[in-house]
Amino acid sequence: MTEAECAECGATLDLADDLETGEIIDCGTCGAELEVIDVNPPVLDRAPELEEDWGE
Amino acid sequence: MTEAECAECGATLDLADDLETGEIIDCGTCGAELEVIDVNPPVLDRAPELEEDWGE
Amino acid sequence: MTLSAAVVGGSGFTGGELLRLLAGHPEFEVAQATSRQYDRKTVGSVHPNLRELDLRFSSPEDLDSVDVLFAATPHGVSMEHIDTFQDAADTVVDLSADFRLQSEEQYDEWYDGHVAAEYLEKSVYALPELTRDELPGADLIAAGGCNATATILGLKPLFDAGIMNGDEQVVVDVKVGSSEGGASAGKASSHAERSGVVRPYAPTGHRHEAEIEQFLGLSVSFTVHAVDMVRGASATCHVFPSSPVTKGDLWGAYRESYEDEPFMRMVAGGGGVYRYPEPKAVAGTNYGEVGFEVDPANKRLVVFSAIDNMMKGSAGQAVHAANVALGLDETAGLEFSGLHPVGTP
Amino acid sequence: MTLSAAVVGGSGFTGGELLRLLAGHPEFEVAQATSRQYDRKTVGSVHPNLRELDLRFSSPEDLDSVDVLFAATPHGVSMEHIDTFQDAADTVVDLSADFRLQSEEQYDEWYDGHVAAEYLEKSVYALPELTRDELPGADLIAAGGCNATATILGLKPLFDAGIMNGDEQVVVDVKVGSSEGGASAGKASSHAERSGVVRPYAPTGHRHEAEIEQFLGLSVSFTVHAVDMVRGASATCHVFPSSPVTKGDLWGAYRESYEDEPFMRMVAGGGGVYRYPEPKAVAGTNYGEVGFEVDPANKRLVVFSAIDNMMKGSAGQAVHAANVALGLDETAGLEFSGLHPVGTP
Amino acid sequence: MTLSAAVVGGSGFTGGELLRLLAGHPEFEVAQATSRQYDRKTVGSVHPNLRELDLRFSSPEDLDSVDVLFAATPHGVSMEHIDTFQDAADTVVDLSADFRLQSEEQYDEWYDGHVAAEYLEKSVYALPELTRDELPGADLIAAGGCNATATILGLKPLFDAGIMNGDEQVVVDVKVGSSEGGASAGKASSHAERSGVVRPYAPTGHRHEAEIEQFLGLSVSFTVHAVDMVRGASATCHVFPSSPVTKGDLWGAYRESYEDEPFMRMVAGGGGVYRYPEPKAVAGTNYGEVGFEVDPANKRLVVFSAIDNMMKGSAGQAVHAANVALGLDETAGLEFSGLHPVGTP
Amino acid sequence: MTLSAAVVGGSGFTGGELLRLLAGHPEFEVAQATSRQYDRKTVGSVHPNLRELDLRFSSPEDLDSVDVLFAATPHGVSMEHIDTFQDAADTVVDLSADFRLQSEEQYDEWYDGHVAAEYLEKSVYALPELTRDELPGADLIAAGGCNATATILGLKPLFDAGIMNGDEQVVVDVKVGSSEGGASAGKASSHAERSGVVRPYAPTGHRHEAEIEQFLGLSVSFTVHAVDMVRGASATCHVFPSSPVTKGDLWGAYRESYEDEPFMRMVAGGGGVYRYPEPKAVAGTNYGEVGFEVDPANKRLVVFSAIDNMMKGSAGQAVHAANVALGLDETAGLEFSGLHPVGTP
Ligand SMILES: NC(=O)c1ccc[n+]([C@@H]2O[C@H](COP(=O)([O-])OP(=O)(O)OC[C@H]3O[C@@H](n4cnc5c(N)ncnc54)[C@H](OP(=O)(O)O)[C@@H]3O)[C@@H](O)[C@H]2O)c1
Ligand SMILES: NC(=O)c1ccc[n+]([C@@H]2O[C@H](COP(=O)([O-])OP(=O)(O)OC[C@H]3O[C@@H](n4cnc5c(N)ncnc54)[C@H](OP(=O)(O)O)[C@@H]3O)[C@@H](O)[C@H]2O)c1
Ligand SMILES: NC(=O)c1ccc[n+]([C@@H]2O[C@H](COP(=O)([O-])OP(=O)(O)OC[C@H]3O[C@@H](n4cnc5c(N)ncnc54)[C@H](OP(=O)(O)O)[C@@H]3O)[C@@H](O)[C@H]2O)c1
Ligand SMILES: NC(=O)c1ccc[n+]([C@@H]2O[C@H](COP(=O)([O-])OP(=O)(O)OC[C@H]3O[C@@H](n4cnc5c(N)ncnc54)[C@H](OP(=O)(O)O)[C@@H]3O)[C@@H](O)[C@H]2O)c1
Ligand SMILES: [Zn+2]
Ligand SMILES: [Zn+2]
Repeated sequence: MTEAECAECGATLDLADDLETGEIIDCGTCGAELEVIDVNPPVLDRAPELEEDWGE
Repeated sequence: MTEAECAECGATLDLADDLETGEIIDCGTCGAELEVIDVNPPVLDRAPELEEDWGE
Repeated sequence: MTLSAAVVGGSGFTGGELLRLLAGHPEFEVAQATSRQYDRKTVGSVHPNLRELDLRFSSPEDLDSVDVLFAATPHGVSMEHIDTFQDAADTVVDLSADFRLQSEEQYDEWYDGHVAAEYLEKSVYALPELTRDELPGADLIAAGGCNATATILGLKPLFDAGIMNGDEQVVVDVKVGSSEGGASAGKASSHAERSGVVRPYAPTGHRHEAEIEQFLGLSVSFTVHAVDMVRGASATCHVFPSSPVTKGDLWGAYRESYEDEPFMRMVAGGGGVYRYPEPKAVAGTNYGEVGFEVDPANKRLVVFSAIDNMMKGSAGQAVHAANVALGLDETAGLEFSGLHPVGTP
Repeated sequence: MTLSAAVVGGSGFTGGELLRLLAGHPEFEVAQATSRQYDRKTVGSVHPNLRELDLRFSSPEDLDSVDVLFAATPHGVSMEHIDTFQDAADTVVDLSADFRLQSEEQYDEWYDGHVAAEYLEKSVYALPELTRDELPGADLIAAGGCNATATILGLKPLFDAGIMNGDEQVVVDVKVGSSEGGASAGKASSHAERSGVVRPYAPTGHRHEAEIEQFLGLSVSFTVHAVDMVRGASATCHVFPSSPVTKGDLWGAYRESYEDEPFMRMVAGGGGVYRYPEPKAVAGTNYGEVGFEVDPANKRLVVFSAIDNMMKGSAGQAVHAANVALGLDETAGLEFSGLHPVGTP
Repeated sequence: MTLSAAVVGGSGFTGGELLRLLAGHPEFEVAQATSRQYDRKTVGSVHPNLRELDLRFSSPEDLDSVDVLFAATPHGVSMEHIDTFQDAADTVVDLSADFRLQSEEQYDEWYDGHVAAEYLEKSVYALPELTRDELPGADLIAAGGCNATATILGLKPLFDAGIMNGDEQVVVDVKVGSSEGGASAGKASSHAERSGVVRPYAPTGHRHEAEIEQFLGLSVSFTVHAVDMVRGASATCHVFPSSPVTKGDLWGAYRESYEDEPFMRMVAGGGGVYRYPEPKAVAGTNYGEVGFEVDPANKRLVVFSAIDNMMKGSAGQAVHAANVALGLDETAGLEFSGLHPVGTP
Repeated sequence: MTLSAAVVGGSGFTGGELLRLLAGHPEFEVAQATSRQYDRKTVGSVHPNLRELDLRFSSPEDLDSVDVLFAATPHGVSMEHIDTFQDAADTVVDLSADFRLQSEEQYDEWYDGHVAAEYLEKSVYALPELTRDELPGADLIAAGGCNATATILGLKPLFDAGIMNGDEQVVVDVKVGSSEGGASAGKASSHAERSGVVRPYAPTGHRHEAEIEQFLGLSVSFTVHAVDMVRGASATCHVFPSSPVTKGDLWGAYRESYEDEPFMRMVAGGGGVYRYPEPKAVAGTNYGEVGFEVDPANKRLVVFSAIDNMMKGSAGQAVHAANVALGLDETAGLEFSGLHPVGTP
């Protein structure tokens, strides 16, 4: 397990070891979808939003 | 506490001591509304239904 | 003693319900929840009521070794993976129809061909009101169909008491909520189309007839309507018994069968607003409500029963059965008694 | 030619519906709407869809002289005032059960004693699909019960075609909306309690059985459930015919009976989201939808029918009958075809 | 005179509404309805309220030549096909956002790049309460956004009367039904997920702000919530005017602006159950309801407005505008006044 | 240790909720539930979810001596009986507005005259997120108003963090369910009229403004809408802060205030279907959800919060406060985490 900081809310995320670049995970605190930009050390950035997915 | 049998479902009801004739109570098992016909010993009979109370 | 549990199909509706129940269960600890679509995402991102659960979905390809594995996958998935499931866990509880019927012939009559038919006669149907004695120690437990459960619970006391013997004509008219269709909804299940319907979605030939026939030895005329609720299944059984029956006879029969059952409520007349079984009164709970009325003019009995399809009709029944199978307190993790008032759960 | 119309009970649910229909009707002009509670208030203060109508309620004590008087009052009111009504108008259309049955005996069997029984045999039942030939010139027209209407419309073609003769066993399982209870709702009809129910509100012995028996010569096992909608009645008739019937036979029968009916739609299978009758598809309209399916395994037919209880089931039926009775265009004022999508009307 | 009409996107929600309105319109005849998915299927197979319409969908590739073409397609489609549309019809009415804004700059600010920007300044916004004078003879008419329409109708009288000038702080809190999302619903719009929500679906930055700014010269703080209804948009505008206003001033302003408008109702206090604008009171109709209240303690006005998003908010507005553009009776085909009672349309 | 508890007003909505919570609470035993209307009837006859509770209502005239008395009566009842209540129990928790405000002046400004004003300054407001330190040992606890609670929970972190100081302009637009009106519903609350509404029921001047002002020192522009749900209150606070704030600042503020709170969830964007606070996600629970978004173009923050009015908004808050007051485990009896999916609870 490694750690990284959520780009949205600043919470600390526990990350799996086999994380891959480009993967999208969500923050357990704020739910933001985060893209893995780099793995060693891990860097996360906000993933592009898919507004249109979401009804209306 | 005295006991009486529900006229609807046959379950045994625990009755308060200060029960009065004419009072309506409901059975805890079947929910039937029962009228106290006599108090000593207690006798219960089905209370007249108020269908129209009940929507539609 | 804490038992570890896995839920395969944890992102689905009944899988989420299992996770909720297991997370709140005094004897279980959730070790794993699988999802292919949401692999690595938090469970709370799919099930907002489980945001407090510190768990991420993982792939069904990598199953942990656990004490109990619950499978909440579509029909056909469990039968394909049953050997893997049994390798991963001593006790497997399946929520699909894959192991509900006892013989390959029965299965073929109603479904499409079984790839693990050898398990059919070993599996135990989960409904404890029906199979309490067979559950202790069972390896493979098959939770019942929700509509079948509602119907069986409604009619069983009449068989127990000899009021029915299986030759009667019986019409079962069922009303169900949208969660019965699972999380992968099509156009007909969109809010705009599905709201407010009284939609005859299985006019005839519903597969749950098979389970009813297996357990009650009764062939029923079954019709299912979708109505505007999310949770709930309500079955109205119109029964034409061979000899006249009184309301008192019925109370006798139902009290005999259910008075000591921890999850059965009898509601048959009486006063107040809730005089007969009502799905919203049991929403979120493992309770089943049954009620009845006689119609002498038509030589008919009417039996009503109401359950939450996701609880007594699947996930709750599954946990209840696991409790019995593993010798735990029967009601552990299933104590929630429901809400009042409540809208359209 | 413009005919003047009065609505007694104009503040109620079906009274409001009559006002809406008459206000939009090319041949009618609304002269009066009565209410005791809202005397002198604007009609729009009760019925927000009628704010454009420049009319105030007046007392039922002072009836104007009009061409047609519609009475939308609770059971028992019309029979008391029928002479006054007939003095006020040449044609009286009553929406209550007071004049639906043809004899005092029938009435006494199902209701409580009639004070104007001499009118029973003179009155004509409003449903034009049943009584079109008797309506022209009728003085007293009795609109049918909504649940009876749904049932009769569903089963009538089977009688017309000789598939049924009245000896069959028939279970009718009905689902209805809250407007059936009228505007004076009690505790059981509050939003909090009534939302989301599948409430068996008439488990047995519903009075509409009388109308069905009168017109079809059939005794039915009738059970009515309240479900979460405001408008709509959906009847599912489970019929056990004496000899086997095919889906083709059914199509033949229903087309024969209804192909030329302006307000009947046949919906029986097919594709898309709406495959069987659906109350929300006819909400606000005078249409009735009927559909059917065969269940050879159980020697059963299932017939579905759906109406708007306030339209085809009362106010719409009343206006339709008045159109026929007065020689107007049958569909005048009743052209609204309904909405799609629509939620839970 | 009968005008021929085509609906491109006839299988969608607003396309279906257009077909319903045009089929019931005294001056129009529906010549064509397009759909790619349902090509050759009957219109009634998608829109159950239009089963009586004897028409099949055809491909948008083969457009007939008609008097008026209505386009009810997603954003971006009309701008691509506008030349074809104008070849097919003298009058084009577009329901999308493609031609609502007047300049390419505005469009680029809120949307993604326009491929037919030369039409932007020629098009006329459909809302007759705003543009009645520009509509006669217009070639290209752009129906407004539903949430923008609700807001503009609510605030316009305050500008007309000089109570607002565009510098005020205004919060607009909108509640909308699921039909706003159109017929191609995703997971978030399934019945199980979408039922019962109060979902902030556009917390900030909704594109309809652009239309409001264009017509009122006002920048608004806009937030949209999805609530449990299918039809309806309700906008609550919280306005902080620069000088104090009385309720009497407001009545004066709104009566001045709307007293002669055939489709505007003022509902602001009073008695009964319906005291302020209510979407269900206008469901299925082309009416807009507006109301208001003053809050001296907070130096605030509150303005409520309610429309049916599929009618006044799109298809009804489009037909209304076409009526004005073509010199027809303004209310032709739009007379339906709505239902009472009605559930959650 | 088991504490005895009484509920005065046990037949009402929040009274029933208290009974449910106390019956499932590890440290409480329900000794008494009062009702005048249902005196001697079983609690289960009114609250169908409590059929397992072996208890009958008794008269509020004869109060048992208990450890804790909860009063769930309409405004004005508790102040009249407060001495009797305090005689009967060491700890009194009142759910009405009678003891929420701290001074008679405040009370008179918003309500009608207090008959036991001497208790006002002694009582402690129940909301533990606000008053946790004052609760231990309190004799008289006043549970907050549901709409006030939703608002205060939403805005408090902004004050804690110095983002707000009380001078800001704030619009609070609230959406609530029908259970807020209690069990004695009038005509406007009937199912037919109340279904599907977006009804501005308190356009201005709602009394809960008083509590907000008392605790936050903030005057808010408050408007409340009734929407179609039974349980739930959702507050959208539109805030215009004096200096710009980023989403990161907000996360910092809310995490600081709520990260360790057992019943607060932060939901502010992210993926999935549930991206912002949603009443149905907390229905039946004591959780509060808060979320937020920034709108730089309008110099606005939008804060969303959602609670179950009968739980966090009253009965749950009351039990939570009692837990704190009596030194019990803070979450005891309040662990239910809610349902997914769920319709319109
Ligand atoms: N809903 C009810 O009321 C109800 C009642 C009684 C019985 N049941 C039965 O319970 C089962 C689950 O129903 P549901 O309503 O919960 O369905 P659902 O919501 O559609 O969920 C299905 C779950 O299975 C997973 N899944 C699908 N295909 C899979 C595969 N090939 N391998 C591994 N995982 C797979 C899905 O997740 P991913 O696709 O992300 O992997 C999802 O988590 C069904 O057999 C159903 O008949 C349901
Ligand atoms: N609702 C349905 O779906 C439906 C369907 C089929 C048939 N029906 C029948 O239609 C009739 C009306 O039903 P509804 O649902 O419209 O009822 P409702 O909403 O309760 O309205 C009853 C109306 O009658 C008036 N009224 C009551 N008592 C009266 C009296 N003694 N004298 C004069 N006016 C009186 C009431 O107004 P005031 O009290 O202000 O005078 C009110 O306008 C009933 O007979 C019902 O069985 C209803
Ligand atoms: N719904 C509302 O309340 C509302 C309110 C105001 C404005 N609007 C606007 O009205 C328009 C239609 O909305 P809606 O809700 O009716 O949408 P919808 O239900 O999704 O319908 C879209 C229609 O367009 C057709 N279509 C899609 N892509 C097409 C293409 N490339 N070429 C030709 N036809 C295409 C679809 O049919 P096929 O895919 O079968 O061809 C369908 O008939 C949108 O621009 C929307 O923003 C809607
Ligand atoms: N509903 C909510 O969401 C909510 C939220 C926050 C706060 N509150 C507050 O909680 C309190 C209760 O609200 P509710 O919604 O539960 O109301 P409710 O459903 O109307 O119940 C009121 C209860 O009080 C009893 N009662 C009424 N008058 C009484 C009297 N004079 N003496 C003794 N008992 C009396 C009633 O029973 P009998 O008439 O049979 O005696 C009933 O049990 C109110 O003060 C309300 O403002 C409610
Ligand atoms: Zn985060
Ligand atoms: Zn009993």
